[in-house]
Amino acid sequence: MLALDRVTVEFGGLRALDALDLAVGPGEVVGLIGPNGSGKTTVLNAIGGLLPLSGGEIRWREARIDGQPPHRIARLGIARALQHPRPYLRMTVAENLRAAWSGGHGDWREPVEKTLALLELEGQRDVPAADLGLNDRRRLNLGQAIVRPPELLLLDEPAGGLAAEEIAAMTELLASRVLPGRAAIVVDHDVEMLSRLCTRFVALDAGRKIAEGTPAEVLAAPAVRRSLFGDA
Amino acid sequence: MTPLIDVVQVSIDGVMTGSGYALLALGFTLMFGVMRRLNLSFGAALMLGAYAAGWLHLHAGFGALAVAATTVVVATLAGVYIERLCFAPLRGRDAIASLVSSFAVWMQLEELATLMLPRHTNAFPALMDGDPFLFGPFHVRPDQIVMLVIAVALMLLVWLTLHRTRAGLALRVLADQPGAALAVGIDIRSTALMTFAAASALGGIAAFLILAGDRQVTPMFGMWATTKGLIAMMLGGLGSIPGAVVGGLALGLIEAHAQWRLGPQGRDLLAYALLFLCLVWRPGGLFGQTLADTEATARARL
Amino acid sequence: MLEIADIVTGYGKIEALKGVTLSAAEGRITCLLGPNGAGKTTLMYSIAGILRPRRGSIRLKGEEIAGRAPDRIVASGVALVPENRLVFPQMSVRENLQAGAYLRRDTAEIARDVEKLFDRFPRLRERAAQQAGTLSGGEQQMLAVARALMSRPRLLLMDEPSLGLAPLIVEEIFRIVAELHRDGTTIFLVEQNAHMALKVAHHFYLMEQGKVSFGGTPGQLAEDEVIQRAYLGTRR
Amino acid sequence: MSDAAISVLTNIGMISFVGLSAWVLLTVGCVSFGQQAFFGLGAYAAGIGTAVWQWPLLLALPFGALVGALAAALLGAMTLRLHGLYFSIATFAFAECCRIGFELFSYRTTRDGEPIGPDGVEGFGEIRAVFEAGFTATDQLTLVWLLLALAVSLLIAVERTRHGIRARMVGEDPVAAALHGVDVAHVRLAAATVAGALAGLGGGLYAHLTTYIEPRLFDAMLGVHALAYGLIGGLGTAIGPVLGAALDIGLLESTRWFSGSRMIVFGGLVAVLIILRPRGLLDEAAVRRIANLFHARARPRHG
Repeated sequence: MLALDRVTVEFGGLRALDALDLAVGPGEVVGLIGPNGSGKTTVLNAIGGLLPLSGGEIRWREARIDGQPPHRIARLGIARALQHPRPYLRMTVAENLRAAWSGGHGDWREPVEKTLALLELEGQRDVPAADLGLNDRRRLNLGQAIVRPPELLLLDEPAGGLAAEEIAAMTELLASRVLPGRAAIVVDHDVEMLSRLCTRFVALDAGRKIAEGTPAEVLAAPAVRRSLFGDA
Repeated sequence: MTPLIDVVQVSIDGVMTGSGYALLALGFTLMFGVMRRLNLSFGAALMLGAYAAGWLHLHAGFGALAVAATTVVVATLAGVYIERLCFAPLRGRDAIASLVSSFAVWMQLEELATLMLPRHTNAFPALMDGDPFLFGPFHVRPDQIVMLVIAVALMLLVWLTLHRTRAGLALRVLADQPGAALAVGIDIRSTALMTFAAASALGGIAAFLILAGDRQVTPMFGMWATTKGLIAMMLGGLGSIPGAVVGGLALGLIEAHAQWRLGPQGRDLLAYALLFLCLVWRPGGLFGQTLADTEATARARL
Repeated sequence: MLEIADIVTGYGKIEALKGVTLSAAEGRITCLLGPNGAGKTTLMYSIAGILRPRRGSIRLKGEEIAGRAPDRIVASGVALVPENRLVFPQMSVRENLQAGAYLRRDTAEIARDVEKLFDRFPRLRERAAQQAGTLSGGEQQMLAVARALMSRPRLLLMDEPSLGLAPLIVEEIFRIVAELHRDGTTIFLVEQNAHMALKVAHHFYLMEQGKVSFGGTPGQLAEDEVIQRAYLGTRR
Repeated sequence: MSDAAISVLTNIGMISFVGLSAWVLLTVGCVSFGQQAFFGLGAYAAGIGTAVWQWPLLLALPFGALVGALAAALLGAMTLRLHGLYFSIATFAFAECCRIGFELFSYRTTRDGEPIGPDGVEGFGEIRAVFEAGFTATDQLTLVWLLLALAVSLLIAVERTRHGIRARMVGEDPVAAALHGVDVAHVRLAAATVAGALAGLGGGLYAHLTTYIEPRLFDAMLGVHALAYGLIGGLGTAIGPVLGAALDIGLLESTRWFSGSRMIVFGGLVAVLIILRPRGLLDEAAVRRIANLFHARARPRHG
């Protein structure tokens, strides 16, 4: 469904991604792991069209999408939730969801209500997003990505900065309600959460793929342990 | 005179004017380098200084030197006021907020100046009188030479201050990597204030030299100084010291030739058109860098 | 040397540190381990005064420094080697070192310290006149450490010195950390690389979601268990 | 109403158009210092329409708006992708080019034995279509405020549609908006075009109600005022810039309280409001509170 073929991204001399190959099939949930600065977020930025590639290509359902502006890619059904939730702070929770329903084209009421219910944000419907705490912002951020059900979901640290019980709730929500039947790439440092969500892991280091396989395989790989924890 | 002689004479005049533009651009670029923000009130601060000096010239008979000192002191105070009102409280907010705020303060300073001297043209003391020097077929006014010499001396002084003093180090460090500047113990508040004061003092000297050459000051001066400094800086590159000098001289030359061929309106039109094209095609100018980061890269693709 | 009690730091409505308490003993290497996003850098910025804690206390040799401006904190003897190094890219290596001594006024001593650091880091001497932005990642990390040392700190804060560096370079950086300790520098180190950090640390803490979840000596917990708890989770 | 009051109100109405124009761009996150250019272009175009080409007013006013819209679309296509600071300075440079262009623009013909048409720095007088049509001062006031009310209500109506939501998305966070499928460049260009049309329409009114225009009316000061009206009055609703204009022209310019120091007060007001109330008096939160007040009255609570 999605295929990255030798994708290279450079920022001012620094090679953030180096000839990366990555494929995501229908219904497959891929976890991207790697140390800080290894290029995980860059992968999502490149797919989402926020960064230009300096080499390689990205294909979605056999058609090339690299070089397309972000809004086109979004309209293909590829939804991106950013690492740092940035809701529209001057809008309420419900307005934020309506906005993410591509500005309210078509009948937005039903999907907005469904998403509010799914995220248990009904009580905060009319609260301005600026007044939300981190847990609610993370939920709203996720809600904005799924209010118009995407075919491919790109999640960047969906539980970043949350407390243990909030992470558990988020993991449960993703595992039981959001991810089933949908292709996704999830980036997180929380390997435990990723192991529950993902069918396959890809480990990055310095922009290169150093391992790929089931979560257990990848976590046991010496190269991965070395890059993540400095194992000798 | 043959056309070639005209071309050279016009170019000489252009360089002389350009040295004044370079000083204005230098002031702008110092402030931009440290704050990553534009101070549109810069010209108005200089105008207030010139008007205060002009008032003392008119009512207290201040001579050229006292007028120069007054211009510099009042311009510096105005610069400090601008920093405190438009920049210090808005640190951490979008750069545009300070831009708009400084434009609003421009109105204040300009009106304050015209309350002091309500007439449209006001006398300003000449730096010196005397016949033009002749170099073969070319002539140069003595005050123009003084301006050029002072301008070059000030540029050297700025360079030395930046590279040889502690205050200069603070300024360069802050311009280079604001994040780490805090880690080595730079106090942003006082460095920013100091930069604004220094830039305004520098601008005050430039304003005095330019107005002493014109022997008059009008309410147009604030706008004039802001736009000339801005255009010269944009031509040379935001935040670049050599860029400011080259941009100022280039603008002086271009304007002198445009005025000669196209008249005063043609000159101004060309200057603004140049600024516009500069921004649309090469926002970083000749020497500067464009404002760029991941977020900016993303925005450019929308 | 450093005693932190119950500090809370946040951005807007969001709290990144939810009451952190820890300490770093004089002449020792103390490490803070934890995954990305746990709040390690926020803690470093709070100690250095770049972020202002909402409450809690940070004492340096008994002296309260929480809430002071960053330049006052550098003046009281704390130097930060920031995450991502953040050298001054357009300035030369030598100028970077001089910038590190910004708050000092003893010019002759500063020149002597620059020479001493060049002796310690010969690679920096070779590149003394080169623009810092053109150095390799490892060289930039050395420069950032040397720059911090130029303020003659009582306490050196290092924020993920191994970030983005090749394994051999990481080893070199940790060799430097061990040397600095031998010279008597007190070091508080934030790391993701648990293996290297545990090799040099005398005392370490684990941080998760803005809170310290464990504190002890490297012998108290096997490395695998540290990794399990810090990165792989304990919530199975 | 006294003649003076009518004249002040008419003036507020006309100048509100250029404030509204800057406001439209502010809502999509673009700070333009150059909307006075489109006000000027509209004024010249509509003035030429009636005075030189002898068009009826009802054709000339839309023509002014059209010229403003086209010029704004052209400028927008060139500048809207620039980084914020660069965009602001570029619009300023463009507007100054236009002002000097007006100084150089001469288009004179003879009508009833008298020369008529723009004459460079001398300006453009005798734009008398409104007077020849027999409009009284009250009629003029009504015309201006009817058109203004129409424009403001249209903008308020659009706010609730998907176009309005998209504009707000782009204004708040263009990157997030693009990730939610909004074509940011398209939204901004549309906003710039609408803004140009509003300024052009206001300019046409201004030319006809004052009968005389000259290049220096359309200088940077008008642009800054236009921008400031939205920032003072509030970015949360299209009524904001009208409120801003009313405060400035109605309170500062037309009363004697601040005579001689109007700009000092106004400039200070803007600078202080930017610090204390970044989105003006009628910001989104204020608008929401007012709306809730009305809702509460219209629908008494159950139980």
